[in-house]
Amino acid sequence: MGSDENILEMRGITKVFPGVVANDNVDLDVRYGEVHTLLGENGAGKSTLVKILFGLYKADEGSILLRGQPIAVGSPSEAIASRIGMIHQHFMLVPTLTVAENVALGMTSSRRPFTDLDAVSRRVSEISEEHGLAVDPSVEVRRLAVGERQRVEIIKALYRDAELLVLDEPTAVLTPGEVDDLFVILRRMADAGRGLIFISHKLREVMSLSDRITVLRNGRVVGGTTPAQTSREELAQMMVGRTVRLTPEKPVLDDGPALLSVENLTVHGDRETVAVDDISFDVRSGEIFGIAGVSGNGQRELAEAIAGLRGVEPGSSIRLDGVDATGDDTRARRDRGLGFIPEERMRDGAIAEFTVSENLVLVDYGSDEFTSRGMLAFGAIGQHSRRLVDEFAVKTPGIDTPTSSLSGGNIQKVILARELSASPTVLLACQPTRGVDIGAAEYIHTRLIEQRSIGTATILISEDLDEVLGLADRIAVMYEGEIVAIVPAEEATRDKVGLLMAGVVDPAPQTNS
Amino acid sequence: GDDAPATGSGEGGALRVAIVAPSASDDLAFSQSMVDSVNALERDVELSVTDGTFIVEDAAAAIRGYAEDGNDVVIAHGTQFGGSLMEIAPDFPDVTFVWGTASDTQGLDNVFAYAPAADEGGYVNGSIAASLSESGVIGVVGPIEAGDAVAYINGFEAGAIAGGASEVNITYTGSFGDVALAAEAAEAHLANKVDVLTGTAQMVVGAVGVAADAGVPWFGTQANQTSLAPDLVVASQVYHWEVVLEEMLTLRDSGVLGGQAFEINLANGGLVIEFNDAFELPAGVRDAADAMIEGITNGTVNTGS
Amino acid sequence: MLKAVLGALVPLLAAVVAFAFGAIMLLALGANPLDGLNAMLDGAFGSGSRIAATAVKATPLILVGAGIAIAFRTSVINIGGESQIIAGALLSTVVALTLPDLPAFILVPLVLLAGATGGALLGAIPGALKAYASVNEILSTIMLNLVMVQVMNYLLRGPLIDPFEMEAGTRIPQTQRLSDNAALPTLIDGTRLHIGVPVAILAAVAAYLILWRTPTGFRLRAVGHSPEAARAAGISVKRNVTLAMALSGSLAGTAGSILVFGSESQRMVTDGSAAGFTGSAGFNGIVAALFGGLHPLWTIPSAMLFGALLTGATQLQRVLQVPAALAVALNGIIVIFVISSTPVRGWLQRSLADSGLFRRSGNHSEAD
Amino acid sequence: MGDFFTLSVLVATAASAIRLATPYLLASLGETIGQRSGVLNLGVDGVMLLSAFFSYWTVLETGNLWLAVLVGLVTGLAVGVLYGVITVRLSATQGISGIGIFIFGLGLSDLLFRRQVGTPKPVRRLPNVDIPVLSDIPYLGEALFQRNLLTYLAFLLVPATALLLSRTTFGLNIRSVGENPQAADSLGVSVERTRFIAILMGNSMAGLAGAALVLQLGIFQPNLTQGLGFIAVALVYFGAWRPVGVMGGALLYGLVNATVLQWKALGIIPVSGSDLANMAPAVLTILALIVLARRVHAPAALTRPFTRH
Ligand SMILES: Nc1ncnc2c1ncn2[C@@H]1O[C@H](COP(=O)(O)OP(=O)(O)OP(=O)(O)O)[C@@H](O)[C@H]1O
Ligand SMILES: Nc1ncnc2c1ncn2[C@@H]1O[C@H](COP(=O)(O)OP(=O)(O)OP(=O)(O)O)[C@@H](O)[C@H]1O
Ligand SMILES: [Mg+2]
Ligand SMILES: [Mg+2]
Repeated sequence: MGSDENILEMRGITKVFPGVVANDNVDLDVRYGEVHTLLGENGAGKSTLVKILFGLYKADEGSILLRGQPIAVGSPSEAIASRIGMIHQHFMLVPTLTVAENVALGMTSSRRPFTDLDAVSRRVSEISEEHGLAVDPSVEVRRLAVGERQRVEIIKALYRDAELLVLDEPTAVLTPGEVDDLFVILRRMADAGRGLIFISHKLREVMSLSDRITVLRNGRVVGGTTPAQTSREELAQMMVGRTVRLTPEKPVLDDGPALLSVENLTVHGDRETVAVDDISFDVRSGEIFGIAGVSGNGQRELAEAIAGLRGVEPGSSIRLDGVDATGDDTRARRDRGLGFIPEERMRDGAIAEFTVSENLVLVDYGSDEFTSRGMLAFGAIGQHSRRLVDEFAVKTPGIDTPTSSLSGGNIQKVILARELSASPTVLLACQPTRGVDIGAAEYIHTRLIEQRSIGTATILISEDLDEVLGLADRIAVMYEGEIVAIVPAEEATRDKVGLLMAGVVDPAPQTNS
Repeated sequence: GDDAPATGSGEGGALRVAIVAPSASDDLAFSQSMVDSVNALERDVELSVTDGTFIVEDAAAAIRGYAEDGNDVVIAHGTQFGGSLMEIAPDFPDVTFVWGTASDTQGLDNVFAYAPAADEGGYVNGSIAASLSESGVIGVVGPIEAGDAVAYINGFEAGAIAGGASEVNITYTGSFGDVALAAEAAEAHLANKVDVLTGTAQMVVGAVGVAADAGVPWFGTQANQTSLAPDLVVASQVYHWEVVLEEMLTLRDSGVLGGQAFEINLANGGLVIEFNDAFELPAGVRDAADAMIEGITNGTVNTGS
Repeated sequence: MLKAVLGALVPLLAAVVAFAFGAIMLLALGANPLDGLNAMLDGAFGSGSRIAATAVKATPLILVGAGIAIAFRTSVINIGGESQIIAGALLSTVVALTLPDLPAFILVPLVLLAGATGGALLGAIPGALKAYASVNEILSTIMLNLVMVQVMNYLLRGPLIDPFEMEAGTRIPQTQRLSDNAALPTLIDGTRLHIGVPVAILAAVAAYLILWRTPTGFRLRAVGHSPEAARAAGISVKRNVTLAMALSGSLAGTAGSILVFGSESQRMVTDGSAAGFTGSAGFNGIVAALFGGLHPLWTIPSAMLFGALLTGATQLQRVLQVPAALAVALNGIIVIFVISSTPVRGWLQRSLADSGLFRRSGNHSEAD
Repeated sequence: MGDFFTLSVLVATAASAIRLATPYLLASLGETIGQRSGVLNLGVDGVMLLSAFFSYWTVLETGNLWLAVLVGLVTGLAVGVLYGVITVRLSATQGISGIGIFIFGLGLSDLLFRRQVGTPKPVRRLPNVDIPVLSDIPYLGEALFQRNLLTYLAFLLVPATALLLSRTTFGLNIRSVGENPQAADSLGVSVERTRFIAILMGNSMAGLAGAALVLQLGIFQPNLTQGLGFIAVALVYFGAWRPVGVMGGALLYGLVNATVLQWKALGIIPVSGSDLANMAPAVLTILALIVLARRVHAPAALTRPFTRH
């Protein structure tokens, strides 16, 4: 638990972006030795607030006191010099540099003008060991799995001896096991007297880690509490301003025909290694087939192979609605009824510079409905877009707004709207609610269940165990490129699936649990 | 205004002459030869120059512009301008257009054509070069195989062979402008036993430098290139267009605005071999050269073209 | 309000500063700057025929610029305008040499089409190399420019040379005068304003329509903004990259045929360099396109501006007897200043906003 | 017709290749540094023209070659300041500002030459300097170790640049701002400063390239470079943003050019095939890249201005 002394006080912070008041007179204080959580919907202003603290944005109004002294943080280097560390929502790593180089970046070297990577590597190893953050300092970051990158980010902050550490959605990309490990580390750091600001959309985590919680809505502080005084349901209500159903309800359906059949699928990864190793499974109409697993175990490659974005090895077969689609490209598979929600929404799912409307027709702009005499039919496209924006409750100033100015959750809704409006027979949904606030996540879950009810075969690839457990009819667990088990929903528990994800396939304890 | 005054003389009755030239007017080569020649005219001339118009369409615009501006004589100093001139000249019947290098006026009666018998000086240069070469191998650096460059180089080759050279190695670099390439072309010659060099067009300034550093004699053409290598330029064939320009202007004075083709050559003094006195020619070589010039002048020596 | 004033004022100011530089250079050369400005304006707009000359000069820039916009919108950097112009010119020349007797109403469209085809073929090469062999297009287009100069020299000095040039021994690298049936008809007597000008404008409009009104353009822009997202949506990145370069090249190629058949000499002629034929339109077109914000329609006035600068420069040199290089330097300065002015404008607006002067109004206008 | 495969001719060809490669190499290395920091400079040719002119003018007026080299470098530096202000401070579009610099340099160098010099006048060329011992190696010594100091400098700058990029703190900063400026910024690396300095370094090297070109020739002419700077930019792509690769490209380019010239001189290439032979360097460069099929990726932030808000 924290002391009573504040390491940080932010007073009356206001920040306006064109058209948006991102922070409106926000107060926040953080004590030594506490984990202080910021909670709020997508776009509530959490990231903006901590970016101001870190010198990335300049507040329009307000003041900051660090260790009781007023400071003006003009740039990240000033923040770092004041022993503020930050782990950003989007990793701030240079993929082409090694771990050690990423850590050394911006630090003065003992061997100027040369870098001193040996010394950095040694220190990195020490920190790794001390905090249980295993990572090889000589590896290029682009070769690391997401969880490992996260560790590099933490090491970077520890290396700089940060006393006030900000973590902006650090768990969004982690597996349950990794989250547990991270929390042990974070707790230990807090206990050692550091102040931590933690941002997350996952209420289970917030409840387990936080000492205090501040909730933001529309840029304003709407309340403060502690885990002991509140519940997940109450927190959800504070954030969203209405009641939120946290566990989705889904009707019982009869088995339908297999709409997607994957047989003996073998796929190579980027480095010519086998990423997916001879996998077979069927997904039936009206079924949500969950694929759980620690990131980096072949889920991404599996999804890309199904979507036609990655070549498969000879002998593999993918059938869509009974027809062999192994040789088809993405367009042809989509024309056969495949819908695809990619994992990396900003890279693969939507085009930031395109308008909302353009993104809504990104896959069927050329259909008869949206063209007339070879030209795009803007009337029809506009009508369609407005309908989807309404139907999917996308928060946007208009359909001609550039998609980049939408919040993550709303971009995800745009993608979802696009893919569902094409009435897919098979829907491939990868990490559909990653980084999305609970309100939006609830909505996305509802839509996926609706889709299930009308007979779509859905593959849900997710690292969020709650999500998989809540939605899937059957859960396949991937480990090192293989499906180690397919567990029916009624037999699946957090522990059981968690163990499988860790590669523990021993059938004896499995049947026992 | 754009209704062009027919013919108008400049202030004080000066003749208004304009030159449109493809390279820089002080390029020590083709363009400069014409500017120098007009300046050498023994007449009161008001001269305008548009140079660096290697783009034919730009040259055409300048030619037309000068005609519109009321110049008396517009010199289109580039064979490649001919195509456009055929369109422009008929629009300005009172203006005399002078076009070269070209061997005929394409039937237009307000166009005079001019050409150098560049092979003549080439032949003289070549024969002197042969007598200076110990290896018997002589190098030539040219731009592209066209215009008076071809005439000069062919004449040079014939003269050198006639003078006893065993080989004349010719490199066309493919560019009028690439000085570095011309320099390396000269270096390539030097690596292959060449001990006398010549070249033509404005990019040879690079090759002259190479010759100078290697102590190899150089022969120039178009303009006097002695300033480029005061110790090693043996002789330059210099174009004195004024000889034929004077004739054209006299015809114009008498009301003939064009329709004739002229040639400058050693005989009419339009081509002059200018020797560099600082380069000491072995005894007899200079005399032999003078004799050859004499021979070409009176027709007893055939340059082979 | 202040914003709008700034928006117009800053680029204007930049242009004024650029011209001030030009004036200083003119003074250094001993010429009166006012005479200089006068000569340039007179040269570019002084009469109907000069305005026509300006439009004609702008024509290849419009075409190349519109093509550049298509390529750049697809995230392909086309520096190969020069080679595509040459390819278009060569192919259309061959057509006119082969079929000289076709009537004008067939031959004129045919040579323009041949130009477009030649340019498209040459554009498709670096496009396909990028798409299928990962060869960077900046490298390949720069190199192809060098290659096409030599192809042009070879053809104009060998197979395509005017037989008369061989006879006379002058061997100027040029074709014979091409069929008059292929000559672009002039629109206004006594000027050089030929049909190539409206063709270029229509092509720019077509480029605009393709980019923003057709499924093809949708695909191109999608690939340009995010190849990953385009791919995931089922749009072939490779095919569209190649297509963008082919379209871009076809416009440049059309410019090539217009340079031949809209010229007074009615033939293809060079001094052995690319610029000797193209007048560097392949590069100036990039400037025009970027100046026009990579928007095909804005490329039209932008190209006109540069056309005016180019024709004005000829007059400047003729009247004031200052080296043509002055105009070139001036062009460079204008590009530098005006392009810098856009960020200056944004920066001024931002610092005004930071100073609080702007915020209220900015907010309300957005909210209202 | 002579024989190409005699040692003396091969030595001369190699020497010629190295001479031709020197300006390319200097300019390309500079451009490599700039591009690794995320800044594309299409204005290299303009920088080279200006620095070539000022170097030339310096020798013409003072006769001092080393002063001329310095002037070339400083000219590059000065244009670098201009380019840095435009692209980094003002975040202007790099492609077009580079072309602006090119056109400006082309025009201004021409103008200054016409005004200050006029008729081309030859000046002293860079003398060749024999490297003790090494220059005595038969043939090899003559080809490689009897060159001018700027050539030696150019080749020394290859490992130096490689070292700068891979082993120094500043190189680390350059690479990071060229790949992910946000990340660099978040660690207190000034993207603006890093890019600005990279631009200054790159342009200084382009300045040296201009000086090398003109001082190897001993004469200036308008548009002396004939587009050399653009090829230098292309060679950066050829070399996959690595100094050694860039050197390979520059040498390949120089060697093919030198060989073509040598073959022309020897009559191996007939005059009629001259034009087709002239395209050899460009064709081979493209072919080499296709064959090597290097799927290297450009610095991710290349041409992207950085703003933090
Ligand atoms: N650089 C920017 N320019 C303009 N608007 C911005 C910028 N950054 C954030 N915003 C806007 O400010 C608001 C707050 O955004 P912020 O990123 O702080 O939200 P958040 O609470 O972190 O959301 P999330 O949960 O999605 O991460 C949003 O409306 C967002 O669109
Ligand atoms: N749902 C759809 N959305 C978009 N285009 C579709 C659709 N269905 C069919 N098409 C057609 O498919 C074509 C696009 O696919 P195809 O691969 O055949 O053509 P392409 O022009 O090569 O385009 P691409 O760049 O997508 O490969 C378009 O012409 C379009 O009319
Ligand atoms: Mg956030
Ligand atoms: Mg978020």
